[in-house]
Amino acid sequence: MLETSIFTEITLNHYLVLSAIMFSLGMAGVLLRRNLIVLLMSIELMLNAVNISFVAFSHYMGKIDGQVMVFFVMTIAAAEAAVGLALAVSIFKRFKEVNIRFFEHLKG
Amino acid sequence: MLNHELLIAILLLSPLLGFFINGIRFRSSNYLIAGAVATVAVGISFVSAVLLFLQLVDLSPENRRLAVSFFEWMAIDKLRVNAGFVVDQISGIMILIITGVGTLIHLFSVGYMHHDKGVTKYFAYLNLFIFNMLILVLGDSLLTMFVGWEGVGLCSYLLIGFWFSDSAKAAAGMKAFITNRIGDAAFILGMFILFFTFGTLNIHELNGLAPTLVESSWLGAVTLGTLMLFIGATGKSAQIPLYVWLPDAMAGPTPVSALIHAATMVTAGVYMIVRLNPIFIVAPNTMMVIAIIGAATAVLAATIGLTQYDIKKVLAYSTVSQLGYMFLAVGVGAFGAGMFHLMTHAFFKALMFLGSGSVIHGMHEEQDIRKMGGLKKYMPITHFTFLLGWLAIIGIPPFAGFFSKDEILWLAFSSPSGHWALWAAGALGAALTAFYMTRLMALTFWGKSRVDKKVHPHESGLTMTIPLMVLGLLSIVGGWIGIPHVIGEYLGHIPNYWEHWLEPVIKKLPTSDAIVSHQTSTEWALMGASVLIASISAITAYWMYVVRPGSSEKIKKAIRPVYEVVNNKYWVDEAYFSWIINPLIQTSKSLWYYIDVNFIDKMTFKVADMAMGGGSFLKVLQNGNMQQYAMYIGVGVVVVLSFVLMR
Amino acid sequence: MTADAFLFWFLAFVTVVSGLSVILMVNPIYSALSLAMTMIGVAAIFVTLNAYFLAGVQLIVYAGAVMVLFVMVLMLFDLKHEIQAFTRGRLTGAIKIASVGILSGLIVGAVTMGLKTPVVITASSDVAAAPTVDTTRALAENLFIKNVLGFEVLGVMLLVIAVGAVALSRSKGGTHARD
Amino acid sequence: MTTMGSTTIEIAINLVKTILVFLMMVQAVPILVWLERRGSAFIQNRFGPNRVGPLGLVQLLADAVKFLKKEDFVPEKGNRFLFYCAPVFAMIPGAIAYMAIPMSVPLVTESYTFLIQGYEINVGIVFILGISSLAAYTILMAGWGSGSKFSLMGALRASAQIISYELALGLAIVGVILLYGTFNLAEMIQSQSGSLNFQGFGYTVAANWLPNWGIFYQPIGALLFFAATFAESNRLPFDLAEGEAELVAGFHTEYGGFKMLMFFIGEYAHMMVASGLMVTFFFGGYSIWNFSPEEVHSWIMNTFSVAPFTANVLNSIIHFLSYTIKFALFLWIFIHVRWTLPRFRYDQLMDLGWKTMLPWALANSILTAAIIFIGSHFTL
Repeated sequence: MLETSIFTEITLNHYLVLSAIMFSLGMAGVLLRRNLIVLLMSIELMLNAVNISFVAFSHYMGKIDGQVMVFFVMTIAAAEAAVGLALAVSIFKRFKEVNIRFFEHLKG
Repeated sequence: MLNHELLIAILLLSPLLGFFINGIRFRSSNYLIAGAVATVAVGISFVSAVLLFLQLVDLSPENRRLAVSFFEWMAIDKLRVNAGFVVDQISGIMILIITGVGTLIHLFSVGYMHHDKGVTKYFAYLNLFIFNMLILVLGDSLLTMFVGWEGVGLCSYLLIGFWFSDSAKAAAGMKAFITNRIGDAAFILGMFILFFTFGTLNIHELNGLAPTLVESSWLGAVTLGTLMLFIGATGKSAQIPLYVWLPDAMAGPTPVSALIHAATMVTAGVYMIVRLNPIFIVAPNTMMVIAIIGAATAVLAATIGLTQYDIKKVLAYSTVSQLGYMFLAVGVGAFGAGMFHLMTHAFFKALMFLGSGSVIHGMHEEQDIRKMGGLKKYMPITHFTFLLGWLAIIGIPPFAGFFSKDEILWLAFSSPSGHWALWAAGALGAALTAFYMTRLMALTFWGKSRVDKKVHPHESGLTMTIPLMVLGLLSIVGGWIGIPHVIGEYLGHIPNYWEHWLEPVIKKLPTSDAIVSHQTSTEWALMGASVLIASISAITAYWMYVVRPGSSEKIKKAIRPVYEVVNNKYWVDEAYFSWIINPLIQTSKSLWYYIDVNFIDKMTFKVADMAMGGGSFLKVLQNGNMQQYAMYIGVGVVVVLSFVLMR
Repeated sequence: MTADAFLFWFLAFVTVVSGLSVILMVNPIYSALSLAMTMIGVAAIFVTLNAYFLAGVQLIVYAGAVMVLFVMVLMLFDLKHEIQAFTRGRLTGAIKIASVGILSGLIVGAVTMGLKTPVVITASSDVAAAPTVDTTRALAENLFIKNVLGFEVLGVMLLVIAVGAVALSRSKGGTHARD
Repeated sequence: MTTMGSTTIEIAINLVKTILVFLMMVQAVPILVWLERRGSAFIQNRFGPNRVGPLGLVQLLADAVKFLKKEDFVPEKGNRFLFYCAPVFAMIPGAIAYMAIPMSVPLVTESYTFLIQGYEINVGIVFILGISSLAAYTILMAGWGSGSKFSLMGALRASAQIISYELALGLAIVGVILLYGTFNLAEMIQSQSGSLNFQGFGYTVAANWLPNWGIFYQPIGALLFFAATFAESNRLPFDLAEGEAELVAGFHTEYGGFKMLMFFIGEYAHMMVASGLMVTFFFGGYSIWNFSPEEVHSWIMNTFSVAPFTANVLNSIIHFLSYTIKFALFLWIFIHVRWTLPRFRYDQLMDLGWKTMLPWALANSILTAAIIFIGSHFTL
C-alpha cells in the first residue's frame, strides 16, 4: 500500500524532493559549466528550486509569507540576471567569448 | 512660554545646524551668506538663552534649576551618564555671556573676515565652538562637560591654525593643542579619582555628596582629585605652568582671540572650579595652591606684558594675568567674585581684542605698536571704545573692572584663607596692568604718529563698530550689578544683585561668617590704595610714553639685565624645550631605534615570514577559479549537513 | 491515480528533464530554451499549489522577460558550439559531481526520513481553504502592509541595478548616437 | 485546479471547448486574411482578390491549397530543429491566451454552468499577459533557426520590441485592475454592465444614456493599451521586425509554405487576443449597450414567452453576437491602421515605448490609485 500511496498522494515531501533535485541540478551547472551565461542560468535554476519550496511550504502550512518571499526572490533574481548579463556583455566585448576563466584575473 | 527642554534643544542645536550648513558648503567664499547663517544661528541661541534666563528668574531661589536629559549616553555598571543639560545660576550667566558676546563677535567677524577665502569654513568652526562651549557649561556631569572641554579644544586648535599655510601659525595651533592635552590628561585623572571616591560624575550629585569635614591631608582623595582637575584647568585657562600656549594662540584671527582666548574658552577652568565649589572647598590645600598659582600668574604675566610690542601679545599676557586674578579669587574661596570678574573680563577683554582687531584691520594687518601711534584721529570710534575698555581693566570706578577686581583684592585680604601677601601680589599686578595698558593706549592711539607713509589707517565699517559700541556700554555698566556693600550702602542701599543671585549655589568657607563685613574702614582703605596705585602707575606710563617719549629707552638701559629677563619671557619656553621636550624626544628616539626597530620589528618580521611560508602551501587552493570556490562552498555544505544529520 | 497526482508527476518530469538539459546541453541556446521550459513548468507547479498570481508573475518575469533577455544575449553573441563546455580537471570534476550528488542525496534523505508524517495544515489557514482571488488579496496585504519596507527597498535596489546595468554595458555608438 | 475542473466530465467538457475555440480561431484566420486583402484594396482604391468565388471568398481555399503544396524548405546553415519548432510554437501562446476571454453570458442549467469561454481563470489578466509574453521565444527561435542575418536581426528587434512594450501594456491595465478590483475577466465584464453609474467623493453620478464601460473611466489607459497591443502583435505601424527595406521580411524571411501560414495564424491570434482584451477591458465585453444581461434575459422571457432554459440559450447567443460585433470592429481597426499609417523608425519606436508610453502609463496608474483612494475615503 505504501508504494501506491507515494504515487497517488502528493504531499509536501514530494515538492521538497523535487525542489532538492532541481537545486542540485543548478548547483551542478554552476560547478561544471564554463560559459558565464550558462552559469547565470544555473543560478536561476537554483533560485527557482528554492521558490518551489517556498510556495509548497506556503501552501501546506497555510501561511502567505512564503509567497511574499518568492516575490522578493523573483525580483532579486531579475536584478541579478540584469547585472550578470551586463557583465557578460562587457566580457564578450573584450574577449569575444564569455568563459568564466576570464574572471580569474581580476585586473585590467 | 516655551518649554525649557525645547529651549535648551534650540540653544544647543542652532549653532550645530549653522555649523552643518556652513560646513557642507565650506568651499564657498561668499562671506555674506556664511556670516548671516552663522550670526543668525548664534543669535537664535542668544534669544533662547535670554528666554531660559527669564524662566530661571521666575523660579524661587532654592530650586533655580532647569534640567533636561535627552537620552542615556552610556551605562557601564555604576557609571550612568545621560546627555543631560542643566541651566542654573552659574550656567545661566555663562550661556548669556557665551551667546551674547558670541553673537557680537560673529557680527564683527563678518566685517573682519570678508576678504578671506576660507570665510565659510571660519564661520563653521566658530559655530562649532559655540556649540561645544554650550555643552561644556550646560553639561550636567563631568563627562558631558569633558566632551565640550575637548570640543572647544579642537575648535581652538582649528581656529588658531586657521591660516595653516603659514607654518608658524600651524605650529602655534599644535602647541595649544598639545599643551591642552597635558591638562586634559590630568582632568581625566581627576575624574577617575572623584568617581572612585564618590561613585558618580553627575555634578549635582557630587556637590551634594561633598564631605562636610575639611580634608587637611595632601594625599586625601578629594585633594588629589581637585588638584588634578585644577591642573586640567591650568591647561585650559593658561595658568602657570601651562600658560605658554595662549600668547602663541594669537596667531589665529583676532575675533577668535576675542571669543575663545579671552572671553569664553579660557575661563572654562574658572567655571569648572566654581561649578564644583562644594568639592573644592573641602580641600584647603588645593585652594591654597590655586590662590598662589593665580597670584603668581597674575604678576608674572603682567611683567611680561610690559615689554611686548605686538598689540595682541600684550592683550594675551593681560588675559593670562586677569585669569590669574580669577584663580586667585576662587583660591581664596571667593567664587562669586571669580565669576563676577569672569563676566566683566569677558566684556572688556572682548572689547579690547575686537578693538585691536579693528586697529589691525584699519592698519592693513600691522600688529606692531611701534609702527602705530596717533591713531586717535583716524579711528575715533575704536579709540573711544578702547578707552572704555582701558578704564575698565585698570580699575577706575565706576567702570566694570573696578568692582570685580576690587572685590577680588578685598577678599584676598579678608577671607579666612586669604593673606596680606596675596593682596600685595594682586595690587602689584593691578599696578603693572595699569602700566602696560596705558603704555598700549599711548603707543597705539596717542602721541605722534609713527605710521608708515604707505599705510593709510581708516575706521572700520558698521558691522565691526556696532559690537565695539555694545561691548563698550557693557564695560561701563557691567559691574553695577555687583556693587560691594560698603559703596552700595554709601550710595543709598543699592543691593549686591550678584551675590544674591549666586548665593544658593556658592558654599561659604567654613569659618568665614565671623570676619567678613565688619572692617568697613579697612575695605575703604584698601580700595583707595589699589585705585591710587593703579592711577599712579597709569600716570607714570602716560608720562613715559606720551609726555617724554624717549624716557622709556633710558630706563630700559638702566635696568638692562632685568629687562632682558622679562623681555625673553623668563626663558620659559626655552626651559621647557631644553628640560622637558628635548630629553623626551631623545628618549623616544632611542626607544624607537633599540626597542622598536631592532627588537619588535624583527620579531614581527619573523612571524610574518612564517605566515608567508605557511601561505605558500595554501595558496594553491586560492587560484582565482570561481567554480572551485563554489566547490569549496558545496563541500562545506555537504560536510556540515552530514554532520548535522548524522548526529 | 488522481488528476492532481498525475499533474504533479508530469510537471516534475518536465521540470527535471528540462533542468537536466540546461546543464547538459552543449549549445547554450538549447540550455536557455530548456531553462525557459523549466520556468513554465515551475509556473505550472505553482498553479498546482494554488499560487495563481505567482504563477502568472513567474511567466511574465522569468519566462517572458529574464529568459528572453538571456536568449537574446546568446543569439547576439552568436555562440554556436563551445569548444569546451565543461570545466577541466578530473579530480575537481569528480569532487564537484560527488558533492552535488551527496548533497541532493542528503536533502532527499532528510526530507523523506525526517518529515515522514505530513505537515499538519493549521486551522487558521489563509491559503488552502480560501478562494484564489483572496490568495492574491492576502499576498497584496502581506506585501504592502507587513513587508512594505522590504518592498520599497527592493524598488530602490531595482533602480540602482537598472542604472548599474546600463552603465556596465554602455558602449559608444548605438542607435542613439548623435555624432 | 479551477482551470480544468475537478470531475472527469468537467475536464472532458473543458478539453472539448479548448479544441473548439482553437478551431474557431484557426477558421477565423482565412476570413481575416481575405478581409485584410479586400480591405487593403478598398483603402488603396484597387479591387483585390475578386475572381475566385463570390466576392473572391473561395480565394481562401485556393490559398490554403497553395500553401500546402509548397516545398518544405530548410536553410542549409540553419538549425533544423528550431526552424521547425518555431512556427508550431507560434500558434500556441495566442490560442491559449484567447481561451481565457469570456465571449458570452454563461449558459446556466440546473446542474451545470456552461461558460462560453475556454476556461475561467481567476487571475485572467496575469495569465494572459504571461502566456502572450512567451511569443518572444517563437520569434527568437525562428530568427536563430533560419541561420540568416536578416532573420536574426529581425528576431532581435521584434523580441526587444515585445518585451519593451510589455511594460507599457502591463502598466496601462493597472488602472483597469484598480478600477474593478479584480483580475477576473468575467467579473470585470459583470461590473461593466448596465448604464454609467459610479460613486465617489460622497456623490453618485448616473448617466442613463451611456453604458458603464471602462473607456469612460480609463481613456488614457485604453489608448495606451491599444497602442501597445499593436507593438505586441508586431503589426504596422510597429512592424519593424519585417521592415522590408531593411530586413527583407524579418524573422520569417526564410519561411514559406505551411510554416509561413502558421506564423500568420500566430499573428492573427495575437490580434484577436488584443481585440478581445480591448473589448473586455474597455468596451463592456459581451454586454449590450446600456442593458445588463439580467434585463436582456427578462426581456426575452417577456417578449417571446419561452421557457427559462431556452431564454438562457437565446440570451447567450445574443450576447455572443454583441461580443462578436465589437470584436470584429476592433479587428477591422487593426487592419485599417495597418494600411493607413506609415512605419516608425526603430529608435522612434523605442523612444515612444520607454519615454512616452511608459511614463504616461505610470502616471495613469498613480492618478487612478490616488483618485480611487481619495474618492472612497473623503467626501467633497
